[in-house]
Formats: sequence, structure tokens, C-alpha cells
Amino acid sequence: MTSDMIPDSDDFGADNEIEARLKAEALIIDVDGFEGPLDLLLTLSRTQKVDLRKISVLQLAEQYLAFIDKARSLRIELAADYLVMAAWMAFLKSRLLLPPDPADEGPSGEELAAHLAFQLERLEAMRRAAARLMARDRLGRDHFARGIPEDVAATRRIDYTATILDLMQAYARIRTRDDFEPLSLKRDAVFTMEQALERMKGLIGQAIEWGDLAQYLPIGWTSDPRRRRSATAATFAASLELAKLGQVELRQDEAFAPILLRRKGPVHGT
Amino acid sequence: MEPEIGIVRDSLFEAPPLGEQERMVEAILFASAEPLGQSAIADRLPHGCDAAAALAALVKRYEGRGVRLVRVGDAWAFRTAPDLGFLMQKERVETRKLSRAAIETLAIIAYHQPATRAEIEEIRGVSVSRGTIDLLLELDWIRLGRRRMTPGRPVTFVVTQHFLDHFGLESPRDLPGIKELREAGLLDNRPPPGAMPGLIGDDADQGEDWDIPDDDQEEMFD
Amino acid sequence: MEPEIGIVRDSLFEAPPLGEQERMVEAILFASAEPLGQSAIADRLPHGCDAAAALAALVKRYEGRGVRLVRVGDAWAFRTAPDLGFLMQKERVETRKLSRAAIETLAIIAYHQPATRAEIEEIRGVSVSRGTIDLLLELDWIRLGRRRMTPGRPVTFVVTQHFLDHFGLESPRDLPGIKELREAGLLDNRPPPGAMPGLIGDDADQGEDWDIPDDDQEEMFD
Repeated sequence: MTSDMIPDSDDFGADNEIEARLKAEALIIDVDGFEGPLDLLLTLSRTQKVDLRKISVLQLAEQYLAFIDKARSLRIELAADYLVMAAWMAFLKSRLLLPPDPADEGPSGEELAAHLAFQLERLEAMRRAAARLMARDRLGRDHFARGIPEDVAATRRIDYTATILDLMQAYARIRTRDDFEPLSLKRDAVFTMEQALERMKGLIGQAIEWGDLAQYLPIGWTSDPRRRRSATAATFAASLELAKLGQVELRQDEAFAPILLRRKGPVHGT
Repeated sequence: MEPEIGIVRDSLFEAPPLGEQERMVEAILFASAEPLGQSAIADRLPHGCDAAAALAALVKRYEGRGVRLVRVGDAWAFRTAPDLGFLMQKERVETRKLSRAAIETLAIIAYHQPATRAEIEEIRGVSVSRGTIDLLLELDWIRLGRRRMTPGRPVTFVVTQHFLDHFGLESPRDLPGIKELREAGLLDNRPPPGAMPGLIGDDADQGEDWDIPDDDQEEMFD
Repeated sequence: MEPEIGIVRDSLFEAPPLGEQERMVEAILFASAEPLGQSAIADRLPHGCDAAAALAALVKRYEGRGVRLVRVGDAWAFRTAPDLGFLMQKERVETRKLSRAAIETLAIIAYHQPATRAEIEEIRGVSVSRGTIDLLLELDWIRLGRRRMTPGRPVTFVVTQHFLDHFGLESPRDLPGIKELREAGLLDNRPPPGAMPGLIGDDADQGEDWDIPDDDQEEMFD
């Protein structure tokens, strides 16, 4: 809607009409302030100065149609919904005035009027309720929350669980641990042929001159007799394996003399 | 903290006396600016405590004091007595002035909840702008309820705990005049008789607005 | 709001009774975002009020309650009672299995109590970290027993009543003996699968594993 008003000087001229003209203008200008046809209807209904439940819908229809006519005569552009409502109010008016047509299956004029009255009453009721709601004591205006809330520190607590079975198993494990130890002790002083072979393959590249096999024993395996024995046997077995592969030559000058070893041919794999 | 944890642990065997429980609930609620649900309070109390009994005792204790223990939906909070609001000018927060559309929409949701957008529009006789709903959601006064099990499965709106807190309401049942409105049938969902046109503009437009598929409905709240 | 403004106006002529003043100070301090000095409080009270008297009455009223009115420098503020500080901790409880070191240590103490640390280490064959003992003490599953009357007078550890309750035992004597353990198949001469990885590998490595300092032991609980 627009408040763009073009006063029509033909309609209003006489002194005593000025007041009426101002009144009409005020209402028209207010179209902008109405929130749609229902709101306008509610305002118009108030001019009947009766309880909304006793409102005359017929009279309201006439009031609405007169209002729309006036707006048109003032060349005020009305939104489509106001015009749709005007058409419907005209229809309702005719329904209320004419005797019911038995062939017509639609709702009666009274039913339609009753529902319109209900809608107006409901809208009015919601507005009053809204006003009462907004007038209540409000947080931050009338009642207040704690100004210095104390922060709740979030902490993590760990709940440890253990069952009697866990406890028994743990104890059993400790008491039986000795039984397993020999198994691992055996491996303690064993240097395997595979380990020796791996180790020697990395070293024979440098063995251009004859050298004592004993120098190939791994560090830490020479002082403890048990470990030295195992390492010597493994290293000797590994050197035989390498000789078989043609990668080294072995020589022993006499029985129990040091076993000597040197590289033979191109070295593979390193 | 060890000694305190110790206290909690002892209480596994015996709940503290009611007077102690009352003190604990008092401390917990005093420390929070937001209302706390009874179960949230109970969770923080030592095992075996009766949060409901402690709350009832506290409500009584603070009756008529400068601060009161109030119920907010399922939650509880200390709030200053409303008659002393005038002393708190400094703390007063300027609330945004709400449009008439926003206020009415809020009231309709509160009194009719859960309410769909179509129902709000039917009552107000005009379409509800997205901005109005957004504003109310942003203020945390309304939130989405369950979808209505009608064609199109429209979303519904309900008021929040924050709404109750803000307006000092224990529950939506305490809305001013709600009983009278209900008795007068003004909260009934009365369908318009057959040939009645929608009061908001064109039926065609309206149809488009209301038949938004779920996806679109969701979008409204992003 | 009018009626409240009315009160202010009236009070220009006559100060409210002390009980009312106390309510006012209570509300003001509750809602204030910072501690308030006495003069700041007085400024907010209606004319003719006695802030000092109202404060004194309030301090008394909150004595022994869950919150207290305390002096913070020159100002006043409500604070949680110190003994209820533990309520301001929101605990997230995580359930965790006791580490192997801890359960073994606990088992040794339970079966051999009173047991010294050296005895525990001898039985386990590895050193016992302080963290393990501390954890068991903190859990209130072990406590200090009498000192052993041997050179160095070492402390001993015994299990607690809480330990007995947790494990559903009436006394430490109710713990199943070695014979029963064997009958239950718990002393089978085979390590339970995966239970003792350290013992199968080489000893050198194992030694390293077992001599972990306290810090590393702690890590085992994470």
C-alpha cells in the first residue's frame, strides 16, 4: 500500500466536511499501519463498541466494503489481499442476506460469519496475551541472574578397575614366573650360524689379506667362555658356508693353529 | 583436591545429612548463571543424595529473601526478587525493541505450541517473515519442535527454557491467562469452514510457501 | 516498573526497615558482575539505609551456608563455601584397567602383607615405581602399615578396608591360596597367551624394559 494521497477536491469542499475529510484521510493513511485485512477488520470491528463475541459480521462486512470503496475513490493503491478480502466480504454479505439456497452445498453464511468472528476474537486475544507477556518481570530488567557465576572446572577422574580375578591372575603370574626363566636363559649365550653369516657377509669385503677367523667374533662374545664358544662355532660354520659359496678361502697351517680367512673373487650382495 | 575426592568417595556408603545436601545444592545453583536441571544437580551431588528434597528445602529457605530459588521448566535457578529490580540499574541489559510481528509471533508460539508457521499465519492473518522467526530463534526464545505428522510434515516451533527464564515462568502452563483462553476455546485449532479463503493474500502464493519440502524447511534455520 | 520506582521515591522520606535493606544488599551483591565496596552498595540503596548494618546481618545469615558473603579486598562478594569447592569440579570419570605393574604390586601386598617395597621388588623381580605405590595409596587400596623392625626400619604396606570392600572380601585371609589358584588352573606352567611378552624375548631387552624409571611407568597408565 501507499500513503501517496491525491486529495480529491470535488469530494470535500464545505467547512463542516473538513473534519470528516481529515478523519477519512487518517484512516486511509493508516492502511500502511495495518498488518493485512484481518488486522484492519479487527480495527473496524472495534468501532462497533461491543464485545467481540457479539459483533455483527454483517455490519463489519459493510464497514469493510465502505472502507475499500473510500480508499479506491481516493485512488489509493490497495494490496491484492485487501481486494481479495473485499470480494469475499461481499460474498459473505450476500450469503448472510439471502435465504439459503438448498442446492448450494457450501457452508452457510452463519458458519462463515462465526468463523470470522472467532478469528477476530482469537487475534485480539493473542495481542492481549502478547502484551501481558511482555509486561512480565523480565530477566535482565526486573530479575537478575548471578553476576559472578563461578566456573565449574571440568576435570578428568580416572576410575581404575580391577577384579578379584585380575588380582589372582597377577599373583599366579608372579609365582609361576621362575618356571619360564630357563627357557629364555638358554638363548642367552647362543650366537646362531645365521647371525654369524649375516655379520661376516658385511665384513669379508675388506678381507683382502689372510686374517684370523677369531677377529670376526662379535663384540661382547669373547670374554664369557660360554658365549665365546657359541660365537666361535657359529662363525666357523658361517665361514665354511661362505667357502662353499666360493666367496672366501680358508687355511689352517697345522692342527689347532689359527684358522685364516681371506676374500675370494668378486663380492656379491654388498 | 585429594581430601574432597575422599569425601565424595565416603559418601558412596552414606549420603550426607539433608542440611548438608541443601548447602551443596545452594552452592551449585549459586555458582551458575544458567538454570540447572534437577538431574544435572543430582549428578554433581554425592551418591545417595535427594536433590528434590534439598531443592524443596532451599525454595522455602529463600522465600521472601532478596534472591529466590525459582523453577524454570525442569530446571532451577537463583534469581533476584522482582520487586528489587530497580536496584539493579547497572546490571540492566537493554533488550532489543521487538517488532509487533515478533511479539505476536512469540505469543502465538507460546500459547499454541507446538505451532507451525501456517498456524501462526492463520492466526495473525499475514505471512510471517523469515526474519521474524530467525530473530526469535536467535534470541533463544523459540526452537524447533517435532515435525507435524500432516502432509508436508511441517516443522513446529516451541518455546525454550530460556524463554521461561526470561519471562519468569515456571512452565508454559503459567503463561498469563492461558487457562481462560483455553476455556474460551481461543486456543482451539478450528479449521475454517469449506469455502473460506485464506486470509493472507492469494491462495496460490500461500500454497507455494507452505508446501516447502523438508530440505527447504531446514534451510530456514541455517 | 512503576511500583518499584514508587518504593525508591518513598524511601527518600523514610528508610526501609533493616530486613528490607538486607534483602536489597543480598540482591545487589548477587547480581553484581564484580565485588562491590560498601560505599558502592550504599550508593545503590535508597536514601537513609545503613549498608554496614545490612552487610553485617547478611554475613551472619550466610554463615555456615553453601555460599558465604566474603570480603574481597575492600569489597564484598558471594562465594562458594570453601569446603564445597569440590562441587565446582565437574568430573568426567574414565574407567581404566589397572596396569599390570599395579595389579601385581597390589596382589603381592594382599598375599604377603605387611610387605616392604624391597620384598615386593624381590617377588616381582623388578623394581616398583613410586608411581605404582602412589596410585594404590590414592585409590585407598593400600595404606602404610607398621615399620619393619629391621635395619633401615622400612615402611610396610597393607591392604585397606576399602580394598576388601572393592574385591568383596571379608578379610585378606579370604584370598584364594596357591593351592586353590593351581586348582583353578591359574598356575598352569604355561604363560597365558600374550600375558607375558617380556619373558619370551631376550633377556637383555627385557632388562631394559623392566628397569623403566618412574616417568615411564606412569606412561603405562595412559
